[in-house]
Amino acid sequence: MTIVEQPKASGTTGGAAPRGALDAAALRADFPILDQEVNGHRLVYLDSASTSQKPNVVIDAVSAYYREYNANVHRGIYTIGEKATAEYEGARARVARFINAPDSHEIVFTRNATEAINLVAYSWGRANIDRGDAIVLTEMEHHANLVPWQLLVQEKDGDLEFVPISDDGLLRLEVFEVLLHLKPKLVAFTHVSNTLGTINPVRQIADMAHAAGALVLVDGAQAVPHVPVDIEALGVDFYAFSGHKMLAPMGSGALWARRELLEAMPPFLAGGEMIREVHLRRSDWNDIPWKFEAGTPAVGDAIGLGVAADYLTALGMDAVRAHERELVAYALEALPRAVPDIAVYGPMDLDLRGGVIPFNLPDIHPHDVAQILDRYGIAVRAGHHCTMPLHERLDLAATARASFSVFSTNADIDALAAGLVEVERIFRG
Amino acid sequence: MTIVEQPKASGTTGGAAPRGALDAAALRADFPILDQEVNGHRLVYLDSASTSQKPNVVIDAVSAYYREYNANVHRGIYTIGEKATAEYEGARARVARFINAPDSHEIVFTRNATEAINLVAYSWGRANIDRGDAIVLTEMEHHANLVPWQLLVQEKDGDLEFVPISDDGLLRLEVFEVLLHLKPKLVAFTHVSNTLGTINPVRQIADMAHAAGALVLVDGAQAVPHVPVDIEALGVDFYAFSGHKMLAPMGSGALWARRELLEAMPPFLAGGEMIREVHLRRSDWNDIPWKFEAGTPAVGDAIGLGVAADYLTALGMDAVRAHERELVAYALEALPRAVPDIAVYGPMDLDLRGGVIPFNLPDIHPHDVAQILDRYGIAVRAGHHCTMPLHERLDLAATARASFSVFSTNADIDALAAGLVEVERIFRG
Amino acid sequence: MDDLYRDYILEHYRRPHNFGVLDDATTSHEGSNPLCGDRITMQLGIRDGKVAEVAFTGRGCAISQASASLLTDEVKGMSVEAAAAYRADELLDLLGIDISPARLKCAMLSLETLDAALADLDASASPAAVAAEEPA
Amino acid sequence: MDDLYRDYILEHYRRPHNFGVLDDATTSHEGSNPLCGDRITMQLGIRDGKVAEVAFTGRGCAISQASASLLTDEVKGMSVEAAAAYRADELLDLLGIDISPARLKCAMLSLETLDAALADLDASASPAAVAAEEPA
Ligand SMILES: Cc1ncc(COP(=O)(O)O)c(C=O)c1O
Ligand SMILES: Cc1ncc(COP(=O)(O)O)c(C=O)c1O
Repeated sequence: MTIVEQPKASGTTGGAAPRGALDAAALRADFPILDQEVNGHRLVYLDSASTSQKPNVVIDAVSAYYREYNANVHRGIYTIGEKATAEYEGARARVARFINAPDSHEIVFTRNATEAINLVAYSWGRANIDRGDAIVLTEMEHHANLVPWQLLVQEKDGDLEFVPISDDGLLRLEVFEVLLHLKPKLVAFTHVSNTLGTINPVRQIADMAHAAGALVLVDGAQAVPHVPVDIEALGVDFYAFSGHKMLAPMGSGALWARRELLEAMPPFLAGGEMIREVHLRRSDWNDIPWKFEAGTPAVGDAIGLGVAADYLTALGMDAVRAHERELVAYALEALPRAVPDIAVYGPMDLDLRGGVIPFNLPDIHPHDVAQILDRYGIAVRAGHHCTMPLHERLDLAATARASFSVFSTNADIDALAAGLVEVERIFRG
Repeated sequence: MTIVEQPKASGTTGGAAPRGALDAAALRADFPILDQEVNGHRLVYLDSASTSQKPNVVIDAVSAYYREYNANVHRGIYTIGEKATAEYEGARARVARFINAPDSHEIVFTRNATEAINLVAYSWGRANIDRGDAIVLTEMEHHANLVPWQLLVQEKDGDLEFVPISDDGLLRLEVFEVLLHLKPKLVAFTHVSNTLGTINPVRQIADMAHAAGALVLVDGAQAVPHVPVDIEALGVDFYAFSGHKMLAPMGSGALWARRELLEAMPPFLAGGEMIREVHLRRSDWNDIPWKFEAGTPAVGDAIGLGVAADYLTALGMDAVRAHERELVAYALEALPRAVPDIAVYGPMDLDLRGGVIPFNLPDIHPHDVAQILDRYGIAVRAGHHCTMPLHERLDLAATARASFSVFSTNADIDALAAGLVEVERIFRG
Repeated sequence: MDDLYRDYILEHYRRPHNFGVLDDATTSHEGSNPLCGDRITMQLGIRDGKVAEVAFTGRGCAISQASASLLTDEVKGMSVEAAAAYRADELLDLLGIDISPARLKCAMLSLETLDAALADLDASASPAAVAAEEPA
Repeated sequence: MDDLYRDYILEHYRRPHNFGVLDDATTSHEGSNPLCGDRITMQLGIRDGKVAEVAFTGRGCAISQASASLLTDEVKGMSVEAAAAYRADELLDLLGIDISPARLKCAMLSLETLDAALADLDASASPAAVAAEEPA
């Protein structure tokens, strides 16, 4: 792991570089995948919002688990089983520390953010949402924080309402204020938009929701890898996120929820580990968090998540955020300079925007943009990014999206800019 | 991978060694974890029924994915994304081939067998089980194939019935016959018992259930790693299993179900990937199997599962079965010779028993047995093995259990026998 | 390296053939590929058991647009049966480029929409009636 | 290498102290550790605010049985308050062996059951009544 403890002297970090600013170019050595050529060009990976790349420490932690102490957890009274359990529960503690959760037993390991949100929808939702009850979402939600609530209100005959967005992708809180008169049971929204990059004012929204008597669920999938997340400071009730977007293995993710809520919630998935006692026709449940972890967990992936959390902590999430903010600033300048007709969406205020640049070139479909960029080893995403209603709202069929991570550099953006020039050359012929 | 293509000449394989019998001792080189000392003794891993160890090819396939082509699947129009998608879908095809499923789209990737069974209970179950409807299970089910059905019948006011077992751990099919007069909607049972090793006559039970109009779900968690499984020949409707018990990574597992069933079933987890179109208040679903794979899947783990399936296929599941049968035969002789007061449970007919040896030493708690064995590097499991009702039925507080895999050898059993002698020496003191 | 963007593909994308709306379509269908936001509406004018007229509208990537342009050229004048029997591999040959799995849906959207439009036709007319319409 | 199975632990396991049933228990509780199938019933005879009599029955591993044997010896004669305040680390010291996390539940079952029995006592008597019973 490579961390430059001193602020960089050069201009690229801007005047007020935070202590311990990232040296992303040096960090790249930690990510073996980046050391390859794709179609004769170095890989320029700009799809971290979809899934991030993994550093050696994470990859190696997973293989070390399989090579040295692979065993089921919470069961074996033997050396490698005890070690596996200690590392698995240790990972839970690391993840709790990473988001400043007061109690590691409030962390439930899941496959991803999607499963974490479904867990709440099935367990809390089916026990608490009745006919006519409202749930307030926003127009910018990822399908993962939309479709589970659609299923729930369909089953319960409840009501979904949506906080609209402004044209530059900010939540219209004055409308939210009005929606709160419906006395919703739950307000669920994304911390950072995966499509527009918008960083929502979580604390403010949570306070408004709580004042109206609602619980608050936040989809943190795009926040934990990119901005400092402090659960205590956010003041929310449920917080869901994916590991694989924060440098951890695929198959890792977590739900944080307040202890009282988790304790009161009925189980979701049922089977081994989540029980205390089983009889043929009735069972009692285990303590939290295990009550929500039925069956053999993805032990290696969870251990990798713990290592990724420590890796990010060592980098410093303030430094990560500052780094990505600079990348966005650089991209917002460099891309229009290269292709002046580019349309970039989302908030233009750098304080309100994470490391996500959605864009279109006029009359060129994003699929074609992505496909041609691939010729130059550049990986961007094209499509609706699992936010179809947001695309409908913005009247866009699809967008291309470049997104950043700790290992992204201005050189990546330069490559993208050059690639887009090529796209235009080919299409404008 | 090491496969001896010719039957061994020596006596250890018995007279009628199958073609291509396993050379387990040679195979051990494929499993790096086995090459270590625990408490000064070589690791003797006898807890494969809990989770198996993983061969190098599987561990390396997972790290290669992260080092070379980690990307989200079904989304990226770029080289590593297309490779990730091809390998992920390729793994599905490998798994389908492994169990002789007619159509790889009938394989849904899950975290484990538990999630696969819950998927059926939530999706098929909630749509099809109504008040008073019966589901027939057996007394030997793992909690994973019991508790989900308890939750379902509690919600729907349905009825659970249980096929009892004989004292030697066989299903009492004459009682099953009578239970079928209840016209159950579903009969769900384990292919191989994780506690007793009993191999149930799946085809016969399935035919009886179908004749009575029931669908059939089989929990194959203990079958796929140990006996040849041919979905077409079994004639069942749902088949659930875990990858991590069949040499694959933790976090991998699968549900197989008949296409028509999967197509008719409503979705379970909701979010990205499982949708075709999303609007604010309604959505359409993707084709199977993706309809049931919401969110970012555990891509690396699934790829590892495909590799493990191929590894087992190369060994030959007939050879694996023959090998484990010999181990059981050896253990059933060697253990009582070493500790004559040992009680071993389960069927004594080798044809009806997989590689699982549950046992007790009189007046010594299995926890103490396991703890002392660990001094000698021997890993066995002690407890109720997630089959509390079965333990109640057999009037056992707990059992110790030794279980085998492809890499288990007679030498492991000799070590266990010697260890048990030590346990007795310490306790009988 | 892909060579998807050959000149004739781009040419079909920029100036697609048969792009427009029929006044008196016998059958029409809107197909979509939600993953990329592509949408195509395919309209057919059937006369004497033949695809007398065909037109499409919609938005999409170069591959899907070029594919619709080429496909509509191809099926114009075909018998309904021949059009319905038109195969994916024929369309791929027609496109003449290597389509990666990720883009296959783009390339196939026009054919799927055509098939759906023809299926609508079957559903509205009884098979006998369709047969009677056809020349012997 | 563990040294859980020291002679005195095995001795307590083989011949546990205070193993049996009280005829006139003031409070009793059954605790269980379902993971290993251990069960302990702890009975207390409280007189003058003191644990005058204590007995347990049940089945379990050597650790849980030895722990119950040692603990019951220890709390006999203690005031109810002192018994309720008895801490896990004191019990671990008493056991005098290194307990791995996996076995902690075994070691603690007796103490948890004792605590539950004492809590039942609290619940049945009002705090005032309990206080009144106690010598000043
Ligand atoms: C028969 C049986 N079914 C189901 C399971 C549950 O498997 P998993 O924990 O991988 O979901 C097991 C594993 O212990 C098992 O042995
Ligand atoms: C904002 C947001 N929420 C939820 C998700 C779903 O994450 P996963 O696929 O890991 O469940 C994503 C990932 O695309 C996301 O960006």
